[in-house]
Amino acid sequence: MKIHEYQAKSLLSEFGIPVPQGGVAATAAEARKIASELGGKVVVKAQVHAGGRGKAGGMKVASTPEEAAKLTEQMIGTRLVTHQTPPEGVPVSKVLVEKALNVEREFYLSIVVDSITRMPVMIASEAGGTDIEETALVNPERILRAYIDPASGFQAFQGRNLAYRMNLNPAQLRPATSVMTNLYRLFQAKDCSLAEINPLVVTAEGELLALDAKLDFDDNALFRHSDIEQLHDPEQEDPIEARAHELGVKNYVKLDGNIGCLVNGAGLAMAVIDTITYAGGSPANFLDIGAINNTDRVVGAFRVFTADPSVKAILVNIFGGIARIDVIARGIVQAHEQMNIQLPLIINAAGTNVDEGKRILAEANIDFIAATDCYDAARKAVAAAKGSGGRQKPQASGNKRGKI
Amino acid sequence: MKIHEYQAKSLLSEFGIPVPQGGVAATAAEARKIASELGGKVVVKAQVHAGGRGKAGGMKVASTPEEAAKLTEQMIGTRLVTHQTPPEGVPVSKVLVEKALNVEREFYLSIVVDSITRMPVMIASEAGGTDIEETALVNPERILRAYIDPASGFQAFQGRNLAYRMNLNPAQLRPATSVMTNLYRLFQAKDCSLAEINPLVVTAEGELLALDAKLDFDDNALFRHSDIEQLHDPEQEDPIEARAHELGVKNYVKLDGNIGCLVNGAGLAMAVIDTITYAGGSPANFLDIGAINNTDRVVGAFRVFTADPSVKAILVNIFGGIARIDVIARGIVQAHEQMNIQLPLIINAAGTNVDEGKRILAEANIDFIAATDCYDAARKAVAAAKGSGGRQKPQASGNKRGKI
Amino acid sequence: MSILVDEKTRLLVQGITGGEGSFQTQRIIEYGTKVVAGVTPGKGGTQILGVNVFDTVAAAANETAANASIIFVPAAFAADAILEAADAGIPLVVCITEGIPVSDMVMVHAYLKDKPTRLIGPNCPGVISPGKCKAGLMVGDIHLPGNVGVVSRSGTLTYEAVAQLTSLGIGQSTCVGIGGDMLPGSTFVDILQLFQKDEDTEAVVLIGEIGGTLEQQAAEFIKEKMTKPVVAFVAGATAPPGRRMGHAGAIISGSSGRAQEKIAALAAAGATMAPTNPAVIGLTMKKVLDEINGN
Amino acid sequence: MSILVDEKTRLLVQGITGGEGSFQTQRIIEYGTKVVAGVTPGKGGTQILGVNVFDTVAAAANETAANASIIFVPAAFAADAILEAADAGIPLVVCITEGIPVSDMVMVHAYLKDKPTRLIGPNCPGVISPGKCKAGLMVGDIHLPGNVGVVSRSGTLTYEAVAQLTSLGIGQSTCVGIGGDMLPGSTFVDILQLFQKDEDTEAVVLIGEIGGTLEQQAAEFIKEKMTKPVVAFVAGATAPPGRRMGHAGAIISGSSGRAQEKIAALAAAGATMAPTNPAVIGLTMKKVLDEINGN
Repeated sequence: MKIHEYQAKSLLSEFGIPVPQGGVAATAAEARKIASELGGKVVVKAQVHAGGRGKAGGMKVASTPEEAAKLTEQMIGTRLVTHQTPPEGVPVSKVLVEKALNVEREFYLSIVVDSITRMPVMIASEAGGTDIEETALVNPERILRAYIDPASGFQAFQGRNLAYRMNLNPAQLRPATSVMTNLYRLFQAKDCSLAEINPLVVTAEGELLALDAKLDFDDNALFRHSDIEQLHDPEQEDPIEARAHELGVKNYVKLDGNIGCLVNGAGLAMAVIDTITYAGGSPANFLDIGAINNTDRVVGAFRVFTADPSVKAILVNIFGGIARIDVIARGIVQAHEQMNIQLPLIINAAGTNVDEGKRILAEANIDFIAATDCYDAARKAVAAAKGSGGRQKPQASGNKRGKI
Repeated sequence: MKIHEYQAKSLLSEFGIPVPQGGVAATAAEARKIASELGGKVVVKAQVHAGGRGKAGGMKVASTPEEAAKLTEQMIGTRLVTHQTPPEGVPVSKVLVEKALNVEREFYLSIVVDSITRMPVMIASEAGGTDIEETALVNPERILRAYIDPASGFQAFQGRNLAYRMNLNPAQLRPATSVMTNLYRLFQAKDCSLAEINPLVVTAEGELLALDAKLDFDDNALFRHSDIEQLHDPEQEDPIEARAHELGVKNYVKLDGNIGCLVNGAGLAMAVIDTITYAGGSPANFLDIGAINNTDRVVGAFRVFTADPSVKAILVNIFGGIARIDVIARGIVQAHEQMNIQLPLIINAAGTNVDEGKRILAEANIDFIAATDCYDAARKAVAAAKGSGGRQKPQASGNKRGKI
Repeated sequence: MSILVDEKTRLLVQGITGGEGSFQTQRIIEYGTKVVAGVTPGKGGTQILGVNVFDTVAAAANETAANASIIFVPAAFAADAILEAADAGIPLVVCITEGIPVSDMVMVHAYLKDKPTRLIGPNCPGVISPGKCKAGLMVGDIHLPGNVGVVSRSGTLTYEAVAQLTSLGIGQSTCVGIGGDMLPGSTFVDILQLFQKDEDTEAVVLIGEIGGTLEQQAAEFIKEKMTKPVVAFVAGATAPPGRRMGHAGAIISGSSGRAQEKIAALAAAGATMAPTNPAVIGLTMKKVLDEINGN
Repeated sequence: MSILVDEKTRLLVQGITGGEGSFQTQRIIEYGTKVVAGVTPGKGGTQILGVNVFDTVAAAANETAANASIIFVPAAFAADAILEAADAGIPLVVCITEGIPVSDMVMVHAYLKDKPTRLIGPNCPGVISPGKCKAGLMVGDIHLPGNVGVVSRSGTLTYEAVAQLTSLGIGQSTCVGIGGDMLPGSTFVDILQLFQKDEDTEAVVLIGEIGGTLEQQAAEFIKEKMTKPVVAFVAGATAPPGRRMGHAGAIISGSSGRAQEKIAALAAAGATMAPTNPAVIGLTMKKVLDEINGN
């Protein structure tokens, strides 16, 4: 789960990491008030779940409270498009108004879990700021790592070693170590999947502060962090994904094609979208229906397909192991009862209770195109999506059309 | 560092461990008020840093608030003598007034650090209550242990295993596990050296509560627990030990003999008290002066000796390694300048700057008996302590008496 | 022979009285697996599906000499269940549970480091040695006893591959789902090592996916140590970076974890890559076996 | 030969610029020990006593090839200093610092478990191989090069014993203070193992005290593995139970840790017990050596 910068900074602050003075505003008036309280130059920062704001106009300096109000007015209610957002951008509902700093140096700091050592790792670099990804590629030796033994936690000496190798000056060894120690405490306490400060800055006055911060959380651990769960902002999600999650379709990722995919198993779902692409088509989504024994998620998935105007055909690919084909079939029938589905439907199914599934679909008189394997299904779905043009039923072509 | 039962229970409660309802009282009126608020039978428990209160009359049941007040009046201001206190007992300044429970079963639970595995260990027994020490000797198989990997902490399964082996009933598996988990959290968070609940009781109503509790803390870790340090009650200490600690003589233990010992090094100090005993005498204390480079602790030690009426002779045994004999000598001179010391003084000293030390004592004209080694010193101290009778100077007998 | 589980496996089921646990246990018993005990705290002394239930794994292991455990307990309690099994000395633990927090698994790995217990999963379909023992969710009847080992991060994709193998008459020695999590208990390398040593395994199917570097590590092992042929397939070549594809471990972050790099590494290590269509994994293995056997 | 430290020891001093650190370093250098670096965070690039100071142990070890470290940093930071040395790959760490919290040492032991670093101390006088290298606080000139190893939980009691040995003409191979804490980095057994292997050590003096079971473990090792004679002394036979005798580890709790049991165990294991008077430890060893040499 992602949260906004202002929320992340409030958590950093709670864990003893210095952040710039500032406040969050949803209106021009609020921004004016904050800016005048701060005094001097301020920075107005659009609060969106995406990086690359600076280059996209989502971060601007204001010299007066009036200017801060004006900038806020211009940002709020718009959609910000950065290299990390979908083409339509993400909505800006709040801005963070912060005192402008005299930045002298920019560092990078983050914690993730390393899958090879199976330990958290503190990643640090002297080359902080917007170009950290390039640095990682071009000068990987400038990216420093300290692995954190879970038995002992992050140790002060690791902080000093990193700070020393980042060429921080002696007076900054201790505050930098303290920032790292506290960032690890936060990472642990709140089950972060990423805790990133970029840039961590040293000001002309010698202060060390988190100028920007990003905290992502382990979805699987949210059950023990209701405080974090409350920070969730569904506005920042793709509306179709948000709708899918509301409908209980958790493993759903919106893609930019036109074939809706309902698959059981994440690996198989990935293979299906690969296969569609190789067959010359383009999937509208990744969807792992999971191991289900009720029909609601199937109906939910069909609801998502019909709500998504880009979907021109639906491909159902189920290998019945844990999931039972009869349950899937019943879900498909219920979906057709509840919705007016005019999209061509391609089904490749095998495994547990497949005959019962066939019987159910036949009894309900559902139109669909049967496929012999995953590639056959993909090929037929691509053809159907092209043929259908819009929301019309596909006409029998060379396809083996089944009615059961 | 030790704390009172009522303080320990307040910490347990803070960490989510159920304790009986109650309150602490320093006067009969306070006790009456608490008892009437609690209603029904109450237990009045003297708050002292020592076990064995029950058998010593420090724990009594009152049926009415009036009775509670009366019992409180009888206890406050007295000294309680138990098998764990010195013969003169410890003062009672407060009582804990608690709601009486219908106890059905009594269990034992504690955490200490195990020196062999170098891990904390949860110790549990079905045979809780006052006889736990006997159980440990007679039926050691009834004492259960679960070692706690510091990397993972105390795990719920360990709690279930212990609870199962303690024959708790199924409904109590979860609350017992929760008590253990929370006790470990407390042990860790506050740097306990001992966290003990004895007895942990199950009431007739099926509730699990800590009926009595003892928390000791690692003195070396108090620097990071100012909240715990504030709970220190110097009244409960031996007044001479308290005086010693005030004077900066930290490694001081009061014993019941009459030879005051000033030694550097804990091992040597132990050997010196052993040697005094073997020589037929009796040490008044264990005192490790430590590796010192100032004279204050020496003066402090002499102040403790002169304040202790049982001390009849002083034995100084110093092996100058880190500690320098000249510093010790200067301390002895200063002590004689500041106090009227009439006790026989036996010195066995060797090592760093011994000649300078001799010169200093000689110049200051300090009377003392020189010894050739530790056993010789002990023998002479025993003779001197016997000979001196009271606070008189020893007379030359067969002893080689030195003046330098 | 086979790896991990066989006729001698005495399986204990943690979470046997739960919905999923009892449903799957029934099918596991039906397959012929010796289920010797179940564990559900607080339900010790009862029976379910003819299996005795114990309060703790220690008590169950003590009474039944169980030598493997399968875990169906909810995610919030699963890490504790793994540790409980390891502490009781169970040598093989198969954790089916999906959705265990990453920090719990960091702790589990630290705890297991010096212990002899092997963990398979979590978030996995389990292990089957066809005809001998099933400690997992897979449908038994698509499997055929034989000499091809299968190891995979994905459940249904494995079923696909196994069904293809079986329909081509190619049996399996053991099929292992290592699971789709970021920090699996056993990696491809761990399982390849076992297959390499196993006399009854002639060739191996490896099914990988995007995210992490398990496939690259496998490639290195195949290159250096593996003498048996490996057929490999990697899913997710067209997945967008930065999005989690269902599995916690299936996410391309930064430059690492892309399918293209995994495919290149495996191919360079000498694995035979199944083409981009998962429907031909079986056929690819058939060709490899035919070549070995001189057909 | 000798154990732990010798002519090849290249010592690094953590906390070299502190009062105690610099005072002791001066005496260590005077004894002839090669002090190759000092470490004080924030003082990198300076010099003290002719020794270069670095900000981190890693940087110091990298530049100077230090192979041992002695730690004088305050108790609150000492655990971190031990870990820093271990992380930098220093094979021998001698921690002088007294008063480290027990929970810090629990963590240190967990961290060191799989690492090759040997820790001596904390709360110890250090190690000396007379005539070769001193990494500790002991007064150098009471020592004499020779063939008796000394290992002890107590500092000044060791000086007593060493002074006696030296005055009787009995030299020492190495003298090791394992420290008076409850959780010492190295135990009697660890050091006895080294002495047993060391060609230049003919016999060993072991000085124990009340509290814990280190002496009992030593007795077991002496009985099972030790072929060299051991003279032992245990302090605290008259100490009252439940009171801490200066050392954190010197406390009799319950039935364990009493001197009588330790003495009995050591005697039963074949160690020659020095009588209750510490003044005759040297003489006891002399008798043992005379017997060996047929005098």
